[in-house]
Amino acid sequence: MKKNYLRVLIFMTIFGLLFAANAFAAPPSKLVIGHPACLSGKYAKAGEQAIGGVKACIDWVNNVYGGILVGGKRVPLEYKYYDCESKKEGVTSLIERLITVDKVNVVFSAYSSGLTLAGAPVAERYSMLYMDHGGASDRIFQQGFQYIVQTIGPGSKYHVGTLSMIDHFDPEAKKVALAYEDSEFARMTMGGAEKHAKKLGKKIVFKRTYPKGVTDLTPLLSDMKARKPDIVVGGGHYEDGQLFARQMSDLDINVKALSLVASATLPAYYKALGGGIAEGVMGPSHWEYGVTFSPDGAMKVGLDWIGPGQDEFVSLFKKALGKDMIPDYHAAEAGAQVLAYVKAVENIGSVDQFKVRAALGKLKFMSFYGGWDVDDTGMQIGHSMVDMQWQNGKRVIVWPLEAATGNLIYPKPKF
Amino acid sequence: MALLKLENVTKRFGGLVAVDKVSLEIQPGEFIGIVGPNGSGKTTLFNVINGVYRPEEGKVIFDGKDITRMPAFKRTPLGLGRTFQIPRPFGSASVRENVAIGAMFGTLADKVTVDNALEIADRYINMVGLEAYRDKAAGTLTPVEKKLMEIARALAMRPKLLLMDEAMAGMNPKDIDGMVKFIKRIKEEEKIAIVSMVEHIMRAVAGLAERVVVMNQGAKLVDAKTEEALTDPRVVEVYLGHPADESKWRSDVWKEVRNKDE
Amino acid sequence: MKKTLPKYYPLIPVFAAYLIMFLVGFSIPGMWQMVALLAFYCALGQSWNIFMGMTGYVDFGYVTFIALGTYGMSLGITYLSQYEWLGIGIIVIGFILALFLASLSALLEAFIALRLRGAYFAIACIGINEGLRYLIEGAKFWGGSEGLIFFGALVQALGRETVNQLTTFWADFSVFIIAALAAFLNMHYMRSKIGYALTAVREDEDAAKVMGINANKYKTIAFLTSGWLGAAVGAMAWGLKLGYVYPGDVFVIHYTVECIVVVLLGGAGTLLGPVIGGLIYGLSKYWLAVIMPGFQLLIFAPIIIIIIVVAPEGVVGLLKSKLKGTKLEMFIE
Amino acid sequence: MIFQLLVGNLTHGLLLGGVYGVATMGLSLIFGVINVVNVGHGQFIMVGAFVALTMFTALGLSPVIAIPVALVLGMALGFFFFYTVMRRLIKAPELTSLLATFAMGILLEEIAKLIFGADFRGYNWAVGKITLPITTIPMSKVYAFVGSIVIALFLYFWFSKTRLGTAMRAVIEDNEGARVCGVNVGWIYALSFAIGIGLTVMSGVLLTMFIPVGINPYMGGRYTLKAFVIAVLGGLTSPYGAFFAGLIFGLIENGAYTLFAQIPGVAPFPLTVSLAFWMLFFLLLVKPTGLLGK
Repeated sequence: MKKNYLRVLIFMTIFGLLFAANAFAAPPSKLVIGHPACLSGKYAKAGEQAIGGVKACIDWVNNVYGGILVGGKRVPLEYKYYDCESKKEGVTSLIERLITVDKVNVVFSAYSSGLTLAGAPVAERYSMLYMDHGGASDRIFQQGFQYIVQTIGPGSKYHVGTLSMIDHFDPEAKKVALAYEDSEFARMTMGGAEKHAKKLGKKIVFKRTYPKGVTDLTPLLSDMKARKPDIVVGGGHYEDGQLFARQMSDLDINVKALSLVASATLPAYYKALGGGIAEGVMGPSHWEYGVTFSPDGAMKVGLDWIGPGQDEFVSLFKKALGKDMIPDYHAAEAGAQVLAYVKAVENIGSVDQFKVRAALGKLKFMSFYGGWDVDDTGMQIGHSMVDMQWQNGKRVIVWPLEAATGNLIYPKPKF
Repeated sequence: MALLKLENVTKRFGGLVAVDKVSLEIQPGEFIGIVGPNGSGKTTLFNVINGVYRPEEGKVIFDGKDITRMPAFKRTPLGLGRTFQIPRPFGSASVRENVAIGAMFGTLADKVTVDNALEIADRYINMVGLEAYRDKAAGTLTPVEKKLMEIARALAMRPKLLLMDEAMAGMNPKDIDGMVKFIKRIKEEEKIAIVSMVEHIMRAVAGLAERVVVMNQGAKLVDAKTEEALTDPRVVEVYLGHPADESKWRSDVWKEVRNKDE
Repeated sequence: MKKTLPKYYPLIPVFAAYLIMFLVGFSIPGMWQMVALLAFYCALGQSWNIFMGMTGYVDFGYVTFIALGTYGMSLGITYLSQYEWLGIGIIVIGFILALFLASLSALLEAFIALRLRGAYFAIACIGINEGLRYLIEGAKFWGGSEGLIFFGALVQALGRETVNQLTTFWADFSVFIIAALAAFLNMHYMRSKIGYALTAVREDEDAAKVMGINANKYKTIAFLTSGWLGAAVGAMAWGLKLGYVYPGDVFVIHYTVECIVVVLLGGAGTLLGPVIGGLIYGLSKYWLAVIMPGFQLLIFAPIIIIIIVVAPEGVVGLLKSKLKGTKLEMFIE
Repeated sequence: MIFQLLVGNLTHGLLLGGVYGVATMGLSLIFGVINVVNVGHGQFIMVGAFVALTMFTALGLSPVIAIPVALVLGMALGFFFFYTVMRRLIKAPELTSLLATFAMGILLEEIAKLIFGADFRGYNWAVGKITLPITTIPMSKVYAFVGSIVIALFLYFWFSKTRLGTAMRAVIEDNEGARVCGVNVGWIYALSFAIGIGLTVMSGVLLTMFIPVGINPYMGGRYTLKAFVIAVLGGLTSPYGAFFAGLIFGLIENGAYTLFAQIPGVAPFPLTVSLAFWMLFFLLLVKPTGLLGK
């Protein structure tokens, strides 16, 4: 009994103060997005992109769109972010600060599945809407979290389109090799790819993972070479993707198609490897510069449209970071997440966490990022991926056909 | 019954025989001097007695117990205390803590609490006259003070047998005299057997020891009453050269001491 | 002039610091996770320091204990949450499992420590840490590289409300308890024969053996204690609090370095040191993350170097020499 | 087929091993002379990688030219860190030196991030490939290996034939003795630290000749751990030992994968890494003087 009393006391103190602040406040004069971002540490690269994407879309909402319509008036969005150093201790304490001190209205997760999971219990505890733009693991949504909503597509989908595409162009390419990084995200991708490949009647001739931070893939790739695959799908992060293609070239492993997650879609990839190696390499992506989603397209499929067009987003992104950098899909996901929040709040005219979460559950819309829709657990199901291929130093979208900006080069040119 | 009994103890290092079939008996309360030139196997013998080394052959029997294969730390509580030729204080700890460590893990290990040990330590610190340095870090003492502290630490173990390794090396004649008196006093007050090992300072041994064991090249050369041993011709031959020329070997000692101090 | 320092006085400032931290976190909204972060660093520093301060060994693989503690808790919850009648007992079992795994690893490390010293010991411990991590990933036990995600299982077993409180209050609260316990044990050891014995061993192991000190026994005691406390922190602050574990996220040498930074900032081998160090480190880390996101490490690295060069004895070391001879001396250890 | 695979992988392993060897010699030299484990070792390798990258991409110079440049830059860094930090830590407990070198590593990482950004970069030094019946080997790897051998031989002669080299070896063997024999130990400390760092930075160039991609400020950490394993295999204080241990490690790393891959139900890659660390652990226990030690 005494224990219960103490519990009540704790609740009273923490929640009482919070609740008091919320209940008696006038209609909000601004809405704040909180973000324990990864500015340093191992996810610094993706973190910078995400911040740029969020800033770009907030800029658009405030200055082009005119603010969020809530309680009968338009209020601006604000962005509050800290650096979690890509570490789990940082995430928990910073999220609490964002919720209680900065009184944010929504928390964006940190990059990666692990850090997203680390923050989830705190967000749940404060019944705070927690939007995930960087944790692609399906398992996050099997834990019964009530306030989490995903924008990034689940990891299992990444290579599904790729395999369908190759099957479409060359049904005779049967032998598939899977070689992924041993990370939560890449394993999800591998699982999805394996399932889909079997469904398409392909033969898995090679299936291996390699640890994070690997410096030499030669033994794995030699083994793979011996199995003579037609199609190679794999990857996981940035540097291993570069290493993968480089060492395939070193070992003269020529295949009909090579698709790598994460790294292959980035401009740095082509720069690092050079045309001789990167040419023809493909990568699945949530979003790529060149994807043409438009208000007209949205109307055709019967979805609402919100947000900047693609070129507008890119210029806002450059402005936000003050660098001449092309945004990648990390930026697009984070930006689209801002738009989803705006849409959900406007749909119900309230900022109440629970109601907004419910509204997000029902929300379906389209933006420069593409479709957006989540299932009951909060997992993203409305977004489909595109596949890009390096052609003469340019990223060309080759799949799905309706979004394609060029033709697939198949088979891939020899190294 | 003998307190310590060595039976044909042999210790080899590779091909070198450091201790060669030494047998020795020490009675409770006896004072024995072990003398011998550098490299005659004295320190090795000490190390065999208190367990730093295991002998290849022979037996070490202490207080009726065969301790030949027993690790060093188990021998100490049985009543074996020891000081080192070059003092080995626990430098960062205070003098008081150093001596208390002796009390804590000596023969009284099972009975003494930390507080008791500190009290015992105070008593022996007073006995060796280091009261003024009680709370000073042991590492900061002078060499002579360190020697005294080591003796206090060894006494605080309440040993039945105290092995003193070159207790007087590095001291000036005045300090040596003081030390001789002091050791005599210990022997009477504490009623323990003492084995003192010296390389040169015969006079000191002569004044203290009842019996002298002279070692040479690892083997026991002479084991006799002090008077007899010092005049034994074999001893004179291997060790002293001229028994009367004490002043000469004294000056040799000083040279060595100065080298060490520098 | 007999001056016996009252034995446990130095614990007073330590406990006072923890109490203040706790009260601040408890009563000021929004501060709880921050003080939890501070307590985490203090507890780690304190636990690591028992090991290092008393034996002089630098355990660079200390994070192994924290990681194994996390795994103990995670395994307990993952595999036992299906037995409803166990209720909150799964956490107790998880905790015991954490201590058990840590004991195994502590005994292994103690075994090395009896043979290796200095850098060799440090590297061997890194070897165990990395070896274990990749063994879990390679041999695919304990969930392999997929780790264990058990927040859902916990919710199912204990209900949402209880889990909310467990993960965001009780897990952190227990870190406070562990930190205080670590301080008490450290003090207790320092003032008991264990402390004297380990001082002797640290200064001159061979001489200590001749003094009758069973060096191996006392080292093992210190290792086990330090390992248990580390595992307890891991079980609570990483296991229960976060609800998931990946091998690549817990067997991270960087956390050992954080322990070292905390201890060295405060003063190695002292009782109050880890608390002061943990506060300085945690607070500055937190505020730098808030004020200048992205530049913490660039600021931290030179500061660490300067401290090592200028004041290797840490804050408490400086404080001790400042207070020498005053009445406050007896409170600082 | 397995045999062919094994031989092919061992060939690659041998080539990589040479580079690993040079990448570890600096660590061993520093530990041998000033008894400090350089925990920031990998970050110095990273510096070398950036030297090669910058020279290739900005100036169009081949990495072969970057090798001496990296050596000079590394030695300068070494002298700088020695006289500002390490000099004061030589007699300090290892706790402080471990942390100091770690902090140096972080500092280098963050400075590199400021200058180059966090992008993963690479360069493409295309000098052809040779195709053997068992495997294909790019010439850049062969050059890196030859470069390693040359550096190792050069060091060997330097240690055994020159006055300074002999003095340095004397300090490794017996610090006090060397001091008594009139060796200026303070200068030897500084010089060995500088050469150690110089070698390490230089090995960064060789490594990029081998693997010219994935260059970024945080790439160093993983090489630190590898270097530890190799240094222990080589006996920790011996630079030659480290070189041969590097060769052995390269062979084991590549060979073990091929063998583990035959076991069903396990992940061979992490097991290979794991094996390396357990090897380190047992070797330290059983034979701390290293595989080639006395």
